[in-house]
Amino acid sequence: MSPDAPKSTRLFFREAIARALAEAMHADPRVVILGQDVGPLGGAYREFAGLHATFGASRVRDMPVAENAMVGIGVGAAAAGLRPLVSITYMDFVMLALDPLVNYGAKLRYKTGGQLHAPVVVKATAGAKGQGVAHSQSLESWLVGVPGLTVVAPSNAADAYGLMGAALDHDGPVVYVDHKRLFPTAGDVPDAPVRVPIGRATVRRRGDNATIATHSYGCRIADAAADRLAAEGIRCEIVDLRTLAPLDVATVASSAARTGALVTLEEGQLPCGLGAELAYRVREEIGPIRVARIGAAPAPISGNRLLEAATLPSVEDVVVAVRRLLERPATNPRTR
Amino acid sequence: MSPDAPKSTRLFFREAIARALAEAMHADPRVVILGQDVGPLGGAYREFAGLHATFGASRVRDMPVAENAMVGIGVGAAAAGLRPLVSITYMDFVMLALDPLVNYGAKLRYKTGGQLHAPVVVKATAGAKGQGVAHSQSLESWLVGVPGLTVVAPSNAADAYGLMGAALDHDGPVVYVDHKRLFPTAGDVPDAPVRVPIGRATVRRRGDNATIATHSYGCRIADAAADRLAAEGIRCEIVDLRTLAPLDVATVASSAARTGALVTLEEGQLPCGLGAELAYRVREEIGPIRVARIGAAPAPISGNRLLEAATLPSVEDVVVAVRRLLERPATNPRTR
Amino acid sequence: MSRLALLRSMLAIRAFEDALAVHPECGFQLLSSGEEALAVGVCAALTSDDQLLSSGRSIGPALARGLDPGAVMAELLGRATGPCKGKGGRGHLAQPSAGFFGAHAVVGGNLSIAAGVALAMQVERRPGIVVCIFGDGACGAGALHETLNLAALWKLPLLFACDNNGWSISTPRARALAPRRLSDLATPFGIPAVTVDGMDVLAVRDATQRFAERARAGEGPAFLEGVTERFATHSTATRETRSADEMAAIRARCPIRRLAATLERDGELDAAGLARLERDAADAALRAVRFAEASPPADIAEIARDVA
Amino acid sequence: MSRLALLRSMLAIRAFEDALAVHPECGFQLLSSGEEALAVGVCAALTSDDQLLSSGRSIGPALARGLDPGAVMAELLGRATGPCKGKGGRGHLAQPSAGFFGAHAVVGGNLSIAAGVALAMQVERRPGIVVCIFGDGACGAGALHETLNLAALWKLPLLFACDNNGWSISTPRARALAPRRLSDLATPFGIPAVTVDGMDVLAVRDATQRFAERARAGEGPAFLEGVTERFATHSTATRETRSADEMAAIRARCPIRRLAATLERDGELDAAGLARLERDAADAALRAVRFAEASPPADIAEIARDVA
Ligand SMILES: Cc1ncc(C[n+]2csc(CCOP(=O)(O)OP(=O)(O)O)c2C)c(N)n1
Ligand SMILES: Cc1ncc(C[n+]2csc(CCOP(=O)(O)OP(=O)(O)O)c2C)c(N)n1
Ligand SMILES: [Mg+2]
Ligand SMILES: [Mg+2]
Repeated sequence: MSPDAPKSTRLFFREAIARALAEAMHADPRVVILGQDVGPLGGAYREFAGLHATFGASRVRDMPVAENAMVGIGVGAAAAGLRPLVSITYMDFVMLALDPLVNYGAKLRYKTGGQLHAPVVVKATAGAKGQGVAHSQSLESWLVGVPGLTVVAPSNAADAYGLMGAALDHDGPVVYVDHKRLFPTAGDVPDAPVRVPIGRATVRRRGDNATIATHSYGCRIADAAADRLAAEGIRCEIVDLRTLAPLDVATVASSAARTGALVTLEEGQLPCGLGAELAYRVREEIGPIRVARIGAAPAPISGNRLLEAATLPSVEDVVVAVRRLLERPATNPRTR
Repeated sequence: MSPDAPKSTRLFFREAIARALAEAMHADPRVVILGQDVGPLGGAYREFAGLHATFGASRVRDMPVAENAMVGIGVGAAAAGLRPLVSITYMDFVMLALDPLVNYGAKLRYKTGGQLHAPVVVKATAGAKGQGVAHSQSLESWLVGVPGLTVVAPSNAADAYGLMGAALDHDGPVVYVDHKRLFPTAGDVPDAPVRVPIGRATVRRRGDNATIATHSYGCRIADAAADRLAAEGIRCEIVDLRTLAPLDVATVASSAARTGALVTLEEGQLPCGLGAELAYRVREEIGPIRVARIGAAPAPISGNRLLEAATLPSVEDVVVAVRRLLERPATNPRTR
Repeated sequence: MSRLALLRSMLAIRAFEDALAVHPECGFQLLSSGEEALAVGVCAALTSDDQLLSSGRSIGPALARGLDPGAVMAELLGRATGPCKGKGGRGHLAQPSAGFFGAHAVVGGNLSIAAGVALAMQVERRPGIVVCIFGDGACGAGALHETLNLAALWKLPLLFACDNNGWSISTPRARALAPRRLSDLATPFGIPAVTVDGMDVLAVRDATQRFAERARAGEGPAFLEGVTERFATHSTATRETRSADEMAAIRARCPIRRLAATLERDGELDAAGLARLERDAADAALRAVRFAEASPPADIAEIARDVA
Repeated sequence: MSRLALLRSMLAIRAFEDALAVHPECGFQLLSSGEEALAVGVCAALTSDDQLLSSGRSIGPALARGLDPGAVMAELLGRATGPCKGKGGRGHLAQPSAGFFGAHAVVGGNLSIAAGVALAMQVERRPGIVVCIFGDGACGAGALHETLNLAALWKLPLLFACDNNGWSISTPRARALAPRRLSDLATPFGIPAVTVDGMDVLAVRDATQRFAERARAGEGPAFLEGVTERFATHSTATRETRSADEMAAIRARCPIRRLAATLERDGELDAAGLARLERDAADAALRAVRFAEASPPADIAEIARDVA
């Protein structure tokens, strides 16, 4: 590392979240945390470790199992001047809180003609890791069409830090989607209090044969697939979406225009998913292009290890999809 | 009408629903209705008129404002042997009931290895008609990706009848999406107890210049647009999706293959919407094709008459989209 | 607030709604007529530090809180001069700068929001308290339970004000709600609760005052149930399900006539005085209508503003 | 059910979980150890007409209800011979044919489902009743309120059985729930409610019996709170937040040792007899493990079966 390079520290994803929160709470007394087991336990994934000890029970509040009121209170407090983060341990249970989030929070600025707005961050953990049909869902695609909602989804420790800062700065409701399998991953996080800008995707890996557009844990799957494909001489470009609403279509489109092939990868269900949306928007930008989309098999995600693995998108799925896409001539009318 | 033609009776959409329910309740004592104001009032739109008088308070149950428990009880009763219909007056409030519907009902057959299943119909009214930001949403696209859920959406009285019968017959959870603006529309409904098969779209209007794929009230918008375009010599084919999950892609694709242009029309938001899904699936089937999608403007739907009208997709929007699409050469790489 | 001021406030609501109901652009509205005493009695105990939230039946609460009737009428009739620029309407009327944090048309949906506003006040040690007015219908919703529990645990400065008009659209309270008194719902949480005659504005005011003092002193939430009557149909678009006899009995409980009678008995008002107050209220309502009518409609460009 | 049978049932659960916890494929499980008396006492009052539902902490309830331990172990270890073919696992274990309608891992999520099952029985005039076992954690959820209200209104044959082990993961009940007794939550709805020592299997059984009789007679729902102790960490993947001292005090309340002591005092059991029962339980657990181990894993083709 050159002496002028920005300094950074290797942190676990979960530590990067805790650091962003600690800094925000030091800087702004309006930042409070509401969630189940966020207090002395420090969060189901230790992503709130140390905050209760530092900031006390008034600012780091353990809550009962009451997701509707948790988010309602967070949104209401935000509208009245605080900047709360509400932690929903499993994204599945965002369902219980969609009413305050979507029917109130997302519409507040609009319906009051700008008099009120709700700078609340709802942090929800998506992804499957052995916990069964009701603790494993990735529901991002439901949220990206809600006017007034911003949705971000970091894929690594640096973005976990930088997007959390940006989400807490944002003057409207943000859903911050993390992933069970990312918490124990480590990465270099800049020591400076940098933000990852909302609304901007980034190219994680350069390649000129195919573009893989994905987010969150999908970036790690894509990277493993790209490694395998590189051994065959296929160079994949990986675009990490980072923000899902608003989507940075331009970055995906310009990569896809260059590579001529687009594979989308998400852990959620495919129908009306992010892949469908990206394919539409990219084709709208650059015209016909070969596209394949990858997501979960159309089934609930069992906690059974074998069934879960068979349901989730895999490295192999990506490898096969890229290979098949490239076997097709670019002008082939069948873009399956 | 030839003497052999099936007999039919002109009914309002709301009457067609009531007739289907009455017949099902006569035929099967397990059919019960749960909902707010479904009893003596006969439903917010009179779609349950007469049922309480005929079948009594034990089978037509007025419920408190408790959408979560309403659907939970409906799903639980279905799993235990009844065949309930649960009425959610505004689709917006399906949000409050997604947990029992999606986390339990939709997954029940799977998670129990086939031991249990939940033949429940959740009837929800979508669409905007002057009632404001939290009573106007069309959220179909959230549901179509949920494994285990069937979603139907009639556009006219005959289908309101035929799809209700099919939904009540179905051995799993069905969301039956109707629309505020359809209840007072009238149509011929066959006197015979016919079913509209789940999973099959239908061509409502023949044309060979462009395909409009839509559902529910969108069919009426599309028809008005097709009338206007016909005056200009543009003949539109209208595909009424009728079932949204599973989608009948084949019918849309074969129409679009013939016309060479596809316009999708939905009242919900565009991102990760039905239009994106249809565009993806149709292109997957038939290769590059000109597509335009139409939906609500990206804003909450105000109860204000003027703002509501400006937010909802209009006849004019469809006319313009079809015209623009046809101005483009079929091979133009920009398929916007 | 003097008893005469309470009467004026109730008359203002009644006259405002009478004018609105006959207006050609009235559209879909939920009227508060009959239930004025609940809103007026509650607001009489509030200061400018406080915030009020309501259900979609918001006209009474908004006017009782002191919002400008012209601006409210403009909002209801979709004019750009409404506090929400005509975008919110009845169901989402709001003017937080005037202490009315707002209506929310989701039944029970404003309860946890109100608790959030109260939490913000508590955390920032601001002087205000929060009142949430909700209907009996909201008492079936789980949101009430979740919010009562958290308000009690955290001793939030929050008053739950249940406007129990006995109906959720066409469903009588007894067919929707098992508790004998709705205020009993607060008891398990250790929240002080009382049921008063919601047609008696003085009883409502006094009960609110007591609870407000506790809340201001940091002693936490309270639950006030006022038993009221809805004079109109559920909404201007809903058919009436109650019989003419029932309606006559209901209208006989008029909270305005009741307070006026008390004041007449006590010699503070006579028939002429009442007529004058009624005329004043009608004039004010007319001015509100005129203001709204003279205002431009909501700007269509607003659909692209204040979205995110 | 005799007291000896109750003891055997509790021993079976304990031994089963001891065997599971040390199994290399144990994975993510929520154990019932310490809370056996609640499940066993409740199930002692049930007949084959009845249905039991539970939270995700389902092993105690499922075994107490009489499910075959081998099949349960197979389900927990992901084998095709589990009643759900290995697709449900702990959080969604079910065998309705054996009177166990099933576990549901959403906290509070099984309450309204249970009410639906009870409604089906009521509408079809079937003889059974329904019991839903849920944790103290579920008492913060609005689903409880909504379900209590409807169960009371409709007089559903439904018993709410709250297994109050004092914790929701790391959060002590007092920091999450305001009510003094959780059974108080039923009172506003007119639902009879009682709090018993959930470590006393006889007290649980007797209370359940009384409530079950009422429900069978068509007199409607009831609420039973049993105060219990969780011996293990929240899940096999969660870290312990309680001190060693606390844990020692908790383990001293063992419901099994308590009943055994009573039986010894009454001369119905001696140390040798208890040792024999323990050995029997351990053997049965071992057989369950063997059965599961000998069973094929869930069939991957199952991901395409029973979806819709
Ligand atoms: C969650 C939800 N469900 C249903 C509705 C439809 N709805 C509008 S007003 C109303 C009745 C509410 O009754 P209550 O709370 O007593 O208020 P009131 O109308 O009597 O003032 C209902 C069911 C809604 N707005 N919100
Ligand atoms: C709706 C919901 N929110 C959060 C969770 C995560 N969760 C799983 S178990 C649990 C604790 C529940 O406590 P309790 O109901 O007392 O049951 P116990 O674990 O003590 O048996 C939580 C919060 C969940 N499963 N469901
Ligand atoms: Mg009411
Ligand atoms: Mg517990």
